[in-house]
Amino acid sequence: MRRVAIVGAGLTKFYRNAQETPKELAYEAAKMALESCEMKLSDIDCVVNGTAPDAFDGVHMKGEYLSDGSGAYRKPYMRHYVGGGTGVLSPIHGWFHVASGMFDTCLVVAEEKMSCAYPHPAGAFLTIFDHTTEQPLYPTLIWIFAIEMNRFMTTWGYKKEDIALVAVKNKKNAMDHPSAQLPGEITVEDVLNSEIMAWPVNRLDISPTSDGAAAIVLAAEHVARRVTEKPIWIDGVGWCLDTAYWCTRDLYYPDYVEVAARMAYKMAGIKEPSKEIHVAEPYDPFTYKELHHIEGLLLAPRGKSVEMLKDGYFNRDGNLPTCPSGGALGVGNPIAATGLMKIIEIFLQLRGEAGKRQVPGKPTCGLAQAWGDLMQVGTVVVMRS
Amino acid sequence: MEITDKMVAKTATKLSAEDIQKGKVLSVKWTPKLKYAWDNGPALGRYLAELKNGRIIAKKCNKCHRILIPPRMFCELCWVPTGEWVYVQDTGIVNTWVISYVDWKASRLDIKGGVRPYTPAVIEIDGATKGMGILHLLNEVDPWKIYRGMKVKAVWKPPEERIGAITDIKYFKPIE
Amino acid sequence: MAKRVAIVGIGTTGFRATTPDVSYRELTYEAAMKAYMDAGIEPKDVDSFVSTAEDFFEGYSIADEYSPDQLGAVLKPIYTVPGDFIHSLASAYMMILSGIGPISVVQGLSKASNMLTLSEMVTFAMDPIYNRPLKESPHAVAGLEMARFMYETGTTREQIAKVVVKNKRNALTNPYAGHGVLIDIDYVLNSEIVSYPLTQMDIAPHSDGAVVAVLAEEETAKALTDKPIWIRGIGWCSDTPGLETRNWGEAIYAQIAAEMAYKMAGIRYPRKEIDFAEINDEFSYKELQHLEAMRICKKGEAGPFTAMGGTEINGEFPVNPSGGCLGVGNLFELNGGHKVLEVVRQLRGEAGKNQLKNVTTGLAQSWRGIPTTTGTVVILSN
Amino acid sequence: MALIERFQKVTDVTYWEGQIPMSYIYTVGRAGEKFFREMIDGKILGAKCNSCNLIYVPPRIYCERCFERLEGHYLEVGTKGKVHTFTQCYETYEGTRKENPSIVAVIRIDGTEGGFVHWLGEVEFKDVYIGMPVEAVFKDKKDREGSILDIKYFRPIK
Repeated sequence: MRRVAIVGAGLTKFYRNAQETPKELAYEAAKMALESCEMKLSDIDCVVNGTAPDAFDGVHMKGEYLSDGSGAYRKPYMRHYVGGGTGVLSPIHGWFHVASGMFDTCLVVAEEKMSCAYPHPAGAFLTIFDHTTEQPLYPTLIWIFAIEMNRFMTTWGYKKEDIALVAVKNKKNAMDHPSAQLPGEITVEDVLNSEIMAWPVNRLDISPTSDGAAAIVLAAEHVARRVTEKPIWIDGVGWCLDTAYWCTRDLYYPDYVEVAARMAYKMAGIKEPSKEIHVAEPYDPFTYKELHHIEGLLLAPRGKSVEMLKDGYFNRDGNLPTCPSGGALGVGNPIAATGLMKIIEIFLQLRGEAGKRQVPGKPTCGLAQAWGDLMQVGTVVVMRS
Repeated sequence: MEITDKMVAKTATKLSAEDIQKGKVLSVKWTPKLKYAWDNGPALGRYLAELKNGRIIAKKCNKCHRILIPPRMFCELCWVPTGEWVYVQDTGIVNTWVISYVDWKASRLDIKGGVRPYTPAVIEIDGATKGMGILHLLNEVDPWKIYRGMKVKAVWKPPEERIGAITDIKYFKPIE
Repeated sequence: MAKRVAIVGIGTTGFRATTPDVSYRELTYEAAMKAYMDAGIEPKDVDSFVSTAEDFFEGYSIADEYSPDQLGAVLKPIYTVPGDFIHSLASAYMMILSGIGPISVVQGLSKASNMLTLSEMVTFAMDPIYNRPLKESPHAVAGLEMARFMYETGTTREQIAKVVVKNKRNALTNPYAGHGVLIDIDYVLNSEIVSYPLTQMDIAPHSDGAVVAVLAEEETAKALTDKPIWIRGIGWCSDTPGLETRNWGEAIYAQIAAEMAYKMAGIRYPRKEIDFAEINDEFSYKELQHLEAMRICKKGEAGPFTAMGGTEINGEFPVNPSGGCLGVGNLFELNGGHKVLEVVRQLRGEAGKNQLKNVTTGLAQSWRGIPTTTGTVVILSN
Repeated sequence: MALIERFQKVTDVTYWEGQIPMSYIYTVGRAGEKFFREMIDGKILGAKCNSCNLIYVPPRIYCERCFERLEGHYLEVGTKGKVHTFTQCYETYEGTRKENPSIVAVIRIDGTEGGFVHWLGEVEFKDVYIGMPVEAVFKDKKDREGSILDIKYFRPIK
């Protein structure tokens, strides 16, 4: 197994409605990633693409459609997905390409253009449910989030006003992110008073639907050392899927995240994650999800994450900053691109290039995580400078 | 700092929904017809047929002894073919639930106009192994008075209206 | 490359136009059970899984959700490649080489019969701005490509029809194939024109089925089986997706993918060093176009070579002894899976009446169908 | 076999019908916006990549081969080209049989690597050949709306 580094990154702005076609969004991110490490398309050996359901962009076999914008012209090119976990699976999939010795460089592109879908992008989530036993009830994605949030709250006695702090923290962090779609200074009351979507989920508990793309360049060690002085190493990867029979699982705890995290920690040689990880980007499509995931990642004891949140433990200047980027809640959530945005945030934090968002203390080990499908996917990447 | 600086550059163009819908920028419309008939197979086929009869059927794994609902031809955990069919009750308890003010298209329900919020729940079915639940709707209950562990019972459509579908159960309602 | 990887088990349901008695779950479960038995393993022994699925072929958004259960992959590393089965095979191959673990499983499925609006779904893959508004059938794209291929190579309509006759006949003696039949060239030439010069018989009808393959790293492979089928070379490539700028006469994607696989396998003269091939023939002319792209035939040679019987089961270079997509059925993202299955059966000497003599190296190639320019190649040896 | 039981009677076999009920509106993008605005004026735009020395029609913001940015390199390419390949299609996109088959062609716009997949008109199918010079026929200006269908078809140059 060869050591693989992230050497370049690119990210478009995230908007509710972007004018660019999905191909153009992918190009903007990919081009920026190449320029950031002064590489040309001809320096790239292979391309991987992460993008979630075709029902957003509205093109069947969306990976094929996106290939030229992703820089795949006449190159080995492969798409992968695991729903919302796709963005963090993307560097994992790219990592195989390089770690296996098959390729020296890999361009990883993630894109989502959700605004194409009408009457609302949320409609595309109807068809993630079992077509025979669940879809006839016309479920929506918010239902399963609310169902899970309710179970999470009931188990630990968490309160909505405490969980709302996640939105306050992330939207504030996003004010320093140039790509952010929904940054802002809000209060817990704003979250609680925002309209109810599906109790216990209010409007401000939810990340927006977005258009956007992200890209990174991966390189084998000998190439990485040549192109940059600050390679960021992918030292641990983990991913897994739980059963699709989601109603048979106890939703209070994300086993799928823990299994994925343990796999990544083992590979990275991490024994005490809460001490060894300096900065984390857990997936936060909904407020409670960040806490749910922090517990699953073993970064907080079960049932203790809210207390730690209230103590400022996860703030940008806290003991373990989480979502210093602003996360999906603040920066926006073009599904696959969000996961890769989180990878890019850790990349910048470990390089000390996160500008106003830089967490103090010169972090050297960070983690990004995403989640998806019917509350069943965990994808985790551990990175070191 | 270079990458962060570049992100400030124009990489995408912000539009409003009106810009698109009112033609300020050009666009193309398309409504695909994406229709399917999915083979039920023996497990779901029997499940739906029994729903038409007003009964809920599950299947047992002879290895872990779980009684599985919805029924399946194999146990996804033991990974062996499942054994006998088991009728379970049309009652259960609420595991977790939602009070939804939106429908699947994210359109808001007219709550002020008197529309009752949707109250979907995971319902653990009596007779199946504890923790085995299905997604269904609750009704005939004040949405704000639903609680974990609440006992509920299926309200069936009249036999002549049943077609062999999960919606042959209209919803679940509380029982005392 | 330090480690070698082999296919140590493979299972299938076979391929039929419809499979009304089982759901997609049971279809995969059956193929997986056979594959695990073939490899002598249980799912708990598997280190990683890859499934192959495209949303609108399955009728789900993010179809990967429904992949772990029927493979025994719950809470295991698994993800989905919306590509060809051979893409997934390459992923599994790379996972093994990356040290994720010595055993990896690849799954592919076709429930094509469950798609009621198939033509519309394929149209939905076209560019929404420049192509779709014309509302032309995806088969027009095949017609355009076939016409240009014939123009550039001088291949005749009769030579192309011979592909159909050969493949559908081969399928008759393949128990897994769903569309075998004895017809002659005239029958093909006189069948209804769909998009000139493409006729109804030039188009592979679709089939349902599943294939699951078990891959293992060298040491494990040798412990598990005395008939490992080694992956010697693998390649995949996407040309431009745009209809406006693509090369309409040649299959560049197949050429680049094959050269990548040849390089890995150390093959310089494919026609000599490879014994037979299973090649994508979703449309009859595609078999010839792909043969030429992969240097098995020179440009313009594939047609006459086929007409002379060079690609028959007893020919100089047998192509699609299984019956190909034309005889087995178009399986969409599973097409590569069927090709790999057939190459493995041949190399193990398990191909029954269609068994080729003294074969040691075979090539499986696939293409992702209209409107794509994406292809995959894998070279296997016993 | 893999299942302990299977359907024993064909009358027990059932299926469940459903659909993916979505609609879409696609913005034509940055390059498309320029292209179609010019098309309303009866002009066809391409984009030139100077490093690869080729012209894309329709124009793109990027060269897919070298990733150079092509915005700022848009140019008019005229409305004439040649038939690169052609077909006569008897099937609708819904998979049903057409009453009147259409002639569909790939038209390479002269001097470019690109062009159109579009219809041929004012010509009999038997008279079409690869290499045939053709030109774009636009809809009446008042009917143009910035779509690929603003070109009615291509016709042979007499």
